[in-house]
Amino acid sequence: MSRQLSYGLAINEAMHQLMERDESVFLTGQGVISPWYVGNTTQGLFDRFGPQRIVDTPVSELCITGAAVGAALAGMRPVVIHPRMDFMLLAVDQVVNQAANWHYMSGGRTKVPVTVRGIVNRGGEQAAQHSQSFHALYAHVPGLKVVMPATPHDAKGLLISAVLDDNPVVYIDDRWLYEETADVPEDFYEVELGKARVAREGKDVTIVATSWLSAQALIAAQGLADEGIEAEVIDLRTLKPLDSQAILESVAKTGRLVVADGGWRTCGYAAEVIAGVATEAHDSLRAAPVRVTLPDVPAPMSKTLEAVFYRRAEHIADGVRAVLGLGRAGSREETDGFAAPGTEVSYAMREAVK
Amino acid sequence: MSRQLSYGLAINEAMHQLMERDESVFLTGQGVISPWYVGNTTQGLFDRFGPQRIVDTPVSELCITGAAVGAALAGMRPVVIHPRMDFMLLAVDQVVNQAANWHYMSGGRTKVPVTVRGIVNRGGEQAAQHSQSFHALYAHVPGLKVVMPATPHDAKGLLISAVLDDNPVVYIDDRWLYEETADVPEDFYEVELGKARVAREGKDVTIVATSWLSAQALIAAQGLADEGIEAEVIDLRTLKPLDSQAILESVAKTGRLVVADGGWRTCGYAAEVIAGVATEAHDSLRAAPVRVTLPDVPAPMSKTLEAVFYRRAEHIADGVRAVLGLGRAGSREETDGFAAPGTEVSYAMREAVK
Amino acid sequence: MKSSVGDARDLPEETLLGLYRVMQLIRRAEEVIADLLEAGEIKCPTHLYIGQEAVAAGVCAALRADDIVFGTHRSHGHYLAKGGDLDGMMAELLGKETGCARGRGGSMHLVAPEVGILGTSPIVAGSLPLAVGTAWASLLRGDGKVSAVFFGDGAVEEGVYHECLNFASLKKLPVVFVCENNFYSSHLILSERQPVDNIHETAGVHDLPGFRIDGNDVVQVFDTAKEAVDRARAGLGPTLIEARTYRWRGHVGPNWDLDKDIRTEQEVRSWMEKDPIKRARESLLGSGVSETDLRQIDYEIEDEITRSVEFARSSPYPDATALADFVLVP
Amino acid sequence: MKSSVGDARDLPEETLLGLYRVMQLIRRAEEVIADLLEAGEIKCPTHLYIGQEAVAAGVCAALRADDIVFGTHRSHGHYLAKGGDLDGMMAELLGKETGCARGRGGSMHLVAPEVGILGTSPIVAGSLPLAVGTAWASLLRGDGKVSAVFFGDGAVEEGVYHECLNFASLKKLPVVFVCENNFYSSHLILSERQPVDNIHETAGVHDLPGFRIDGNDVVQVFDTAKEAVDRARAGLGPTLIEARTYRWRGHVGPNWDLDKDIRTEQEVRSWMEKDPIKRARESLLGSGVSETDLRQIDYEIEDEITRSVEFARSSPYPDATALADFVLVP
Ligand SMILES: Cc1ncc(C[n+]2csc(CCOP(=O)(O)OP(=O)(O)O)c2C)c(N)n1
Ligand SMILES: Cc1ncc(C[n+]2csc(CCOP(=O)(O)OP(=O)(O)O)c2C)c(N)n1
Ligand SMILES: [Mg+2]
Ligand SMILES: [Mg+2]
Repeated sequence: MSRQLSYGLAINEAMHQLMERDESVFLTGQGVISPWYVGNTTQGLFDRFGPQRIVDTPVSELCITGAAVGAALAGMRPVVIHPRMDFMLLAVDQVVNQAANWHYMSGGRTKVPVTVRGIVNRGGEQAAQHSQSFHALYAHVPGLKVVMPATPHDAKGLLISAVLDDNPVVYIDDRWLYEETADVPEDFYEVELGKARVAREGKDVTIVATSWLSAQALIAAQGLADEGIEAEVIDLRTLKPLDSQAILESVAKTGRLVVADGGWRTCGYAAEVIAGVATEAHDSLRAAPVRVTLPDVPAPMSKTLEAVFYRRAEHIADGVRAVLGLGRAGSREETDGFAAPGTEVSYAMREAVK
Repeated sequence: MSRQLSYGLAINEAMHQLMERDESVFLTGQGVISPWYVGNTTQGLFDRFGPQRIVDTPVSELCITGAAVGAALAGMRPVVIHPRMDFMLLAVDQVVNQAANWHYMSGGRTKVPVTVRGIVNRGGEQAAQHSQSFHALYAHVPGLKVVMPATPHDAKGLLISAVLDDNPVVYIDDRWLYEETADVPEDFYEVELGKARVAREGKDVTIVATSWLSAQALIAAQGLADEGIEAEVIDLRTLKPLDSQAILESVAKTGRLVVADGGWRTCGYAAEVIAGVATEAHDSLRAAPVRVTLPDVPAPMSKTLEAVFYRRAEHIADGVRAVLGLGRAGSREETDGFAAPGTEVSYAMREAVK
Repeated sequence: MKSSVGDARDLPEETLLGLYRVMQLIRRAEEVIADLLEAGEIKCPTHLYIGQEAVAAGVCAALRADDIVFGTHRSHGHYLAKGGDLDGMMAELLGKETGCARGRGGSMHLVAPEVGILGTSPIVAGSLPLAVGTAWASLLRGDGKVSAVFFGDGAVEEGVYHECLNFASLKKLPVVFVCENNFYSSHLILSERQPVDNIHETAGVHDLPGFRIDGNDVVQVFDTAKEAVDRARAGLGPTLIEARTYRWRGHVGPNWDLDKDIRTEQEVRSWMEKDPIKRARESLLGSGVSETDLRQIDYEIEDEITRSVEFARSSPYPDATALADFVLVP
Repeated sequence: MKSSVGDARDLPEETLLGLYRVMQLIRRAEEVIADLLEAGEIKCPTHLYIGQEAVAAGVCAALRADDIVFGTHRSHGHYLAKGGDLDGMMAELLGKETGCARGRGGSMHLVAPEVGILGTSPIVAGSLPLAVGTAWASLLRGDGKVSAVFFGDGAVEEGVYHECLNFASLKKLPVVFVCENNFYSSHLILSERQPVDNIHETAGVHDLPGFRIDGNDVVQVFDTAKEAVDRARAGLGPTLIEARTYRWRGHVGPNWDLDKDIRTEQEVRSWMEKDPIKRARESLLGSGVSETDLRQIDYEIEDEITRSVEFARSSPYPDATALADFVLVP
């Protein structure tokens, strides 16, 4: 268990091991033989498995994704990569209308074991069309599973589980995590879909986080420990099906909830977690939960705007202080994002309850 | 004010009045000259305004929607119809990547006054690919406004406001409402975007509802009144920007919240409303809020399955009883939808808090 | 347009008889379905194929039992021609648990994996990529299967159509693209949607063969499909077939769309004169098959249909408690 | 391929001088941008156009000031050729408030409505429908404007490309589709993505004229574009131009993509020999323009660029408190 591997190479190792074990696995999508398009996550695959099983493609997201769905219907286990989730919108019909529904609307007589891998690639002044994360969209759709690994260990194990699962799985990895390095077993292992990970135990507050913000939540929790606050950090790993039990157990203990998610605020994944807890465990909540999300603003370009757009450990820590009633004035605004035109939730809501 | 008009014809009248007043308005999309495709909502337009301004199209959602966006960039005010929201998924790139972002990423130097009208057309054993409502998807995206009129009055007024607004607006109407008939002023009027409507006042519980379920909520409220329960019904009308003030004021009064929305449960619009109230008005809530939504299941075909799939007045009434602690055993499960594979929120959550 | 092979000169008599049988089954089943629609017994959106039977019959006769087929919103014909079970289809249209999709899909989602029908979808052009994908799977596995996908003249207006032709051609995938050009997409005639009537020519720019054929001539359809299927199976890649035909009934439901200022009665009549079944029947009679033999076939078909309707009617509806079955594979 | 008009026989000298000036401005501005990228002063994803200058210059010279242009991720050339302000572009690349998109867009989102540049988008093929839409607006208003949209050889693989050609042709919209075929989409050469190298032929199936031209011959580009623009303005509908050219630098950033086993140095060198600017320069010298005159132009360009970099550097960044400006029009 002491082998260290980066997140990017953990994805890569999962692909190598899947493909060597199972002839029905193949890899397609734009950039699978590119030196830069998908980081190091596909390195060595083409040389090892050849042009039949590692298929770079024309710029035709809808056809290629649908073809992967079709191949899955025929019994293969394709993995189709979208080097940015932004481009994957062109394939949304095949994911949402077709892949998600096919098993249901055939009365269970067909199945679609496809893995659609969408990469979140943002920051670096890439601006509005090269920064987006649409995990909430896919989590909304019945018939899909959605995973977002936060660690090298889970990047490997969840990819293996996704490919071996008989359902369409949207696997979302984040370029900001590619260099994260940690213990990754060398063997072929699965991480169960639908099981969250308690990344840190604590009694004062529950931080539920997704993907890169799970790592940031741990950093926040360490800092908060110095202030005497013991935060429990739950890294969701799977967004759908959601491990609500893990969340509720934790909230039952702490009574306080902060949800940190890298998507936009309105109708984002954080809303789902808070709504779930509010409807199912209202009585456990000792204070208003807080969401730490992107503001409802397209990704900006300039670094001065990026600096205030993305959420990090400090915003999570502010959120925790706020939920514990320790916030300085204004901290709540920050952690909640703010009311961009188009939401105005937080300001207006605060006004109204004054 | 005593002229009666159906919802479908109210939409139609809005188009007539917009087009006669403003040369920059034109109408496109599949079915705009069809006798059946879009109900009666486009009748008479072709004869009156001709083939230049009423343009039926090839089956090319992405190009046509993008062309409407382009025409808007050039200063027109196009309305582009998608006769089903299911098909509109093929155009999601132009709505989400392009229309929503263009104003922002040009630093405000361009604007996109396009109206994208998506019709919800479900029931009648149409099954999974001809039944979906993706309003939560669009509400998630900054740069878009989203409206869902529930009455003939608002169907007309919101369409006029949408077309006159300088932003891209997703206008979603529901075929189940087309025959609803009520007072519709004959003059040209707007309904302000971002303002909810208190459809009924009440002190015991707040029902926040969207579109067709707003009408159902009123029916439920009438029935509940006989049981001595006075429900306040808020018809959201605009989903984005959300009129959170209206919601919070009502919840501050009633302390109890039921949200009824015709989308799926997980990451649906109901989650946003509940999360907003939970984070901003936790202390006003005297009981766990309840969401009345579709279960996380694709739309089925057979009538026996449709009968238990869609939510109606009775489910809202059950939700109200539950939030008031009057629920018979099991009613909660029904109003909450239930944990379909892929969510398992409610069961698991209930387990965990036992 | 390929030279006509409307006379069955190269075709064994059994084959043409088989084609006749399939076409007649489709026609009669759909006429009964039209009645059930009018009676309100069938409620789901139902798109009738009457008039186009030769395309499904001809193409599917050129396929092996284990070859794969995808269809559209208008796929009763494809389902039956590929060997889908009539009972399962009738029950599906009535929304019964015994339906081919267990009452979850209806007319627009017919499925019969046991005979290679992996499904049909009413998202226009939505199943083209799926067929490209099953063909891709066949290439990877070397299983020798061919995939065929049926679609309409409207589907070529979806960009994904070209994406599919490009990719299939690039990778030489064993897939046959069958465009049934019935000149209408819903209420719109072709000329209101495409600048020229040249669908078969779209193949050329993607470097695959494209044939324009008389879709009401079942033998020509069969011959062309055979050539395409052989090519695909031999590893030579995809083929496009544009079969020109006509749907007699309206776009959806049992009506004729004659009251709606969309098309003329004269146009409908002229196509009814080109009835593919009548032509096959005449050809068979001409080649010595007796009227009695054909009547026998017709009689069997009536019987089969009657029994299927009975089966469908007497089958149970899905149990409401099973709503969430099949959302995910457990 | 159209017959070469590489000699400027029909072109007034001022026009060719103007084309030279624009190409040289693009070239030198981008070389400076490459330096700024290497120095880390520009951080946003930046796709250099060096080698393709003749296409932007030739097409935009055929357009009126109020005609409309859309571009891609690789649009510095389009922006400058259409008359976009250099200061605004440099400042945008540095993420400054004075940038043409106020530091909200960066290199991939150049915009200059005052000269008809309604925007550029790095969603491959994403701006094609937009140009179809602005052309549609022109048709409806009768404003006589023509829209031109630049895109790469990768964009024709997006289905929406065909949707756009079909619709523009059907409605005879005043739009010019300019495909800059530089033979690569990111790391993939054309032959790995398309079965044949025949982009100009895709026009034919949609019933519009398609020209294949030497994209490194600015006069040929100008002539062809002029013909297309005239056609469009006369109400005769769209034209497709496939301009064959080459980008010298790598797909993104200042490098050459030579270390990456994607293309050979020899290939790059052979295209550098076909340098469009050198060709224009030689043609001008041959027609009697003096070396001194050209040097004077070059000098002015250097000066303009130096001042723009200075302007960009000394400009302020957007204020962090303004993050949510421009999400919605108030
Ligand atoms: C993506 C999509 N857009 C629009 C529709 C609406 N629609 C249903 S059937 C149909 C006509 C399609 O015409 P064609 O492909 O020629 O098939 P036909 O009905 O003639 O068999 C249309 C446009 C749809 N189902 N899917
Ligand atoms: C929809 C979409 N898919 C994929 C990409 C990734 N991508 C960025 S540039 C590019 C290459 C496009 O090639 P081409 O159109 O030939 O333009 P060039 O870069 O050669 O100018 C690709 C595939 C994208 N930006 N958008
Ligand atoms: Mg048709
Ligand atoms: Mg290129």
